[in-house]
Amino acid sequence: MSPRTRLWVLACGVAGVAALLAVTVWRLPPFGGARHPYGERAVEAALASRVANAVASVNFDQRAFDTLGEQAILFGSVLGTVVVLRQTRDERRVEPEPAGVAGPVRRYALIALPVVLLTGVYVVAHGQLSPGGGFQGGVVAATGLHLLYVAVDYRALKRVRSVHLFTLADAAGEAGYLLLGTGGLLAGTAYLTDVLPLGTFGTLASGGTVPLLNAAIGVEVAAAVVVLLARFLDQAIEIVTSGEEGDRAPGTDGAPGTGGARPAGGTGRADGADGPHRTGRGGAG
Amino acid sequence: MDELPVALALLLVACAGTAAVATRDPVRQSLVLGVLGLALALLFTVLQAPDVALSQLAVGTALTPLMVLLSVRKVRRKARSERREEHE
Amino acid sequence: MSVLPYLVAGWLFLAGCVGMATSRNLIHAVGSLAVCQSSTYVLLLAVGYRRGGTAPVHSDIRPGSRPLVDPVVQALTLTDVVVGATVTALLLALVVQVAKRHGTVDPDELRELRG
Amino acid sequence: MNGWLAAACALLVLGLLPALAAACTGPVLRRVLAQNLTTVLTALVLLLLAQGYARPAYGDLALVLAVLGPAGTLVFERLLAEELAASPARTPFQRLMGLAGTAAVPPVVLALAVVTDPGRATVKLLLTGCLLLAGSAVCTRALTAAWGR
Amino acid sequence: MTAAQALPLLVVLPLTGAALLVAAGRWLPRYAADAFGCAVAAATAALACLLLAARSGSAPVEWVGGRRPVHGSGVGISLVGDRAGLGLAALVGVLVVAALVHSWRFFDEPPSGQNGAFPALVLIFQAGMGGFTLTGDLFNAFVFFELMGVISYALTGYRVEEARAVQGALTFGFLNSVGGYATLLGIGLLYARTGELGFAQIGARLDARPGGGDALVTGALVLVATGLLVKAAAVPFHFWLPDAHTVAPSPVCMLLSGVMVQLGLYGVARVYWTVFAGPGGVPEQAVQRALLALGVLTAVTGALLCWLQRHIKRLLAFSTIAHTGLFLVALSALTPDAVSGVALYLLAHAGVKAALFAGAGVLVSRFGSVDERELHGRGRGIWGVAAVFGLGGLALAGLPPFGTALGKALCEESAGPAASVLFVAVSAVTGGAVLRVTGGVFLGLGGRGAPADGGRAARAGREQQAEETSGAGEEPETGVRLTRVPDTMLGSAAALLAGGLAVGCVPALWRAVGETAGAFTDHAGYAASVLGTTATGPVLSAPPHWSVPGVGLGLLSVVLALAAAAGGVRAAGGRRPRWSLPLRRLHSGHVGDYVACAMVGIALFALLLW
Repeated sequence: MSPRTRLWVLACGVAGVAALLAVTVWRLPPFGGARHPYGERAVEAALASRVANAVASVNFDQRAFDTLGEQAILFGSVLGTVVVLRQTRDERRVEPEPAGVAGPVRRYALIALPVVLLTGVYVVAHGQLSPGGGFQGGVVAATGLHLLYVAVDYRALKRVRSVHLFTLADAAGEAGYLLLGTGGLLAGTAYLTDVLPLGTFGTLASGGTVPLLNAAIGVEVAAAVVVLLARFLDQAIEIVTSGEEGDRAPGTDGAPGTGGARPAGGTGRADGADGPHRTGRGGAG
Repeated sequence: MDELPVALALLLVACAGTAAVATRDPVRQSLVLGVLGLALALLFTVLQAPDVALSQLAVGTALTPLMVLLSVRKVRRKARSERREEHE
Repeated sequence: MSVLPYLVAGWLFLAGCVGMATSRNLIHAVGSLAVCQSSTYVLLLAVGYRRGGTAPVHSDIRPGSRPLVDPVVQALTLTDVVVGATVTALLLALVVQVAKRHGTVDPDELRELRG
Repeated sequence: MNGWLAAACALLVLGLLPALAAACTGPVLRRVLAQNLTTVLTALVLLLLAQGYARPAYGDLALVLAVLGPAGTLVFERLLAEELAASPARTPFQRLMGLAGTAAVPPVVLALAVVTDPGRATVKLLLTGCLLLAGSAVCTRALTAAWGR
Repeated sequence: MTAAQALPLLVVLPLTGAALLVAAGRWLPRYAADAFGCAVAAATAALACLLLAARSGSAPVEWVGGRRPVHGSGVGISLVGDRAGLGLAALVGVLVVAALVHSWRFFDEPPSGQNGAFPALVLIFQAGMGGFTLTGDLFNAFVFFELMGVISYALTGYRVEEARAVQGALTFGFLNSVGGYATLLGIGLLYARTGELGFAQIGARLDARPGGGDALVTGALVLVATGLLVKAAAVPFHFWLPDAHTVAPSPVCMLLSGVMVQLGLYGVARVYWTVFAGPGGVPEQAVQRALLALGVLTAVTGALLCWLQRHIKRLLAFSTIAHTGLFLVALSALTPDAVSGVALYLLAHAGVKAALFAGAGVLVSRFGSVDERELHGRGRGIWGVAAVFGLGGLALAGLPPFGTALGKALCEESAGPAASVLFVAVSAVTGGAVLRVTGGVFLGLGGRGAPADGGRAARAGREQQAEETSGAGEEPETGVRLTRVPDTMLGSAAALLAGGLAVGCVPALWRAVGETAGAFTDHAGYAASVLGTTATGPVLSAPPHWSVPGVGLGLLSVVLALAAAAGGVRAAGGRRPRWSLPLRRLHSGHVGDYVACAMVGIALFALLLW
């Protein structure tokens, strides 16, 4: 379709869908109504199983099968990304260059790094008590690790990040969730039934399997995000195809992403990005 | 009056969403998407959904922009090298 | 006010779709898809809201002391946020490969798969 | 609707909406500065909301944003070095944005600290405040340094 | 362990297998990873078959997490092991095993350190499809819908070295995601109205509301069905399918075309009967009208474009679309008889279509091409593959005693005489296209399609070229070109074809399908079995069987298909008719076009339902 035709087709479609949504939405119960039968039952069930955060109870107990599917999506899409962003035959790796980062930024990052990781662990651990949980905390922790890339450089990140170990942790988190569910089967009831003692309301160990499932998700998410970003970072920094910028002689116009227009020196980083530069290595594929 | 925060947050989300679509350059769009993420987190908080707000913050502030910008960088590097090839 | 959140949800869905359909850059299209998806968050949470309610989290309130909003939609939205993030990642990975193999990320310039 | 919520609404209208507008227009440097400002303001609004709804648990949101927000801004600063360097010279407006991000934190946090009963909640609040201040200052500095080169 | 307790294992087993494969991917040698994947898939398939066979009395219902409802309202998710769900789970298992066996020597290049990546992805795919068939909860169905989606984008783009592959996977991802979000909006609307998420519970709440369905219910049906129709590739939501099938590795095509597309249809039917078929739902006539219109549009478009293709996998993809259209037309009768016809048709079609894709996979690996013109006459000698294509074409056309013929005959009976014309024509055209390929490629019949001569013809040719996808220059999926056809590939294709034949020859299966259809279309019965209340049993109809007119129409369409193939072979390489240009131009591989068309589709579907 030519852009013009597409626009017309789109206009018709959007008008139709807008009309549909408008007509439909007007029939909805008014915003803020008090009738939430499922929600009320869910809160009751959460309190009965001594989970303070009803959302965590829905996620990891009442509708834990949804979360099983959700973590399978995460696991599968990380695997898919690993497959899609793999290093192919016509590509090779180059060593990332060290990046010069302004001192205050580097100091900030090195101080903030443990704080972020702790925050992540806190958010995971208190998942069944206060807002938070495995997913949120896992992402926070994994993001925190990447402060190393953002504020130091890629080599610093690579030193502490073994993609292989994180892949293992990803799979272990996934398998852990699945296996925790079989506890119910072993006890002779349904899959994912909460068979552990419920503990005291409002403590870290309350809610039976809820904190365990929550922790499994936390591990999986944190590991999955690290693996995922590792693929993107590899592509953006290390992997080059023949004929791509990494191939040319050094010094023509600086590393990609930094451009050539900028005068060198100054107070900031010397050469802001971990662009590929020419090294003897390569041809790993 | 009690729902003024909700209405304002909705307004902010609608504006940010529209702006995110209207910003055609992916780099600039990723900045607006970051703001949209924050606006959504605010909306979720006033809708009394702190759990969701937290996950939106976790995903929207650093993770998504990092992925988008890394993709942009790879794409540009590729495009630039192809342009150079044509040029030569 | 009684339908405003729903209208905003519909608006975001349409805006995202328009963005995708008219996009000249696949990365921008992925961003538009994210906008499209945020409509589902808004709709679900708006459906679960209750006037004067507070979060169904009993870490700092006594059970039964205040009316609560619906925890179920919040759990659904959480799942949805995760789905959104992973789909974004996978699509961006594919865009990176498109750029590598086609040398462009403009959908108008992709000249395969016709007819 | 109590005073805290009203303050949150005011901050939303007077702070976040203009910041959104600034993030949607102009050169990249201005946009990144505006994004940074949005992060800080959002964290403050979240703190005010937590107080307004009488739910200290919501304070966790601000804490998470205080640690992740600067990380996000640094991502932009890191990966957009080229665009940032190409941005035209700093305008007073941009300087104002950089300042506003840092200057808005102490009044809000201190006001909240006064009304909070001393205890863990106060510690968390002050920690959030410190992280916000430090993050905002470092990000603004890094951004303007990128411009200076 | 009871049957009900075992239901979640159909999801859990393959997921655990995938986790182990990923964890051990670094150390496992290639063949061990393949063998392990096959074993887990086979075990899951066997479990599904066992549950299907062992069933007695009412369908097993499992409340995951042990959250059984009290007085009809609960907080858990139910898995319903009725025959339709378990049968599809078994079909999924069989096809997954076939695909893994077919891919035994496929894919020379797994990502480094991840030897088990392909089987692991396929296992997760199996889990997603299994969960989707069994779940009794609308949001849970969405989760598994997205799981299927995410994995299928990755599998479609598996061969990242190929420019087309990544583009096809990307458009697939966009269109499916938009559909999925529309579905989720619909789920939100239904939740707002009823406050429930289970199929049976939503249905019960809708029925309890005085005054019947209104605009909200209809709108919710439109939105929920959008995602499912995207998956089912109904025109105009179908654009992803030909692109994905053109580029996906053949074993993936076997899964996509064999069962994933049909799961979309299953979803539409399941949601309609459990949620919207009661007095509080959507009027029957409106649904009939909408499904019939979409079905006819889909069948005709699919058949026309199928005939016009030269890329063999794309041709097969359009034939899938055409058959989806036929299924929709048959379903639009909304009777148990129609459902049993569609079920048999679907089962047999899965076997035949998967076998054909397996055959196409052999061609790619052997010749590095799936272009009908380029391969002209080069297939002489690989008679096994020739037989698969020939028999597959005949089966698609509806040759008794293939199950496709039985299903088609039953569908014709329930859809009426006017629809019979459509069924005969569409199956003749799609079968004829496959037979044309067989004649040209394997028998060397007809001309090669000489290059056009003269300026005007050449210009016309170029114009044509711009709007078609050739199948030349494919990378062999095996890394190196095969010199002979591996037994695993041929064996899996033959077994699938035999399965398609068996559907038409086993009366016990027909009886089972007849009963299944009765229960499947029973709105109140489903709710009763899930919520544990009592209801009257479903209306039992006569089990499906062959009929004289059905066999006659089947033979007629085979004759027509042979005639069409003969005509097509003679005119091979000729210019494609001008009138088809706009239709072909619509399939532009452009994300924007596809999204715009999908929006029009939503509006159209809503209009038809109103």
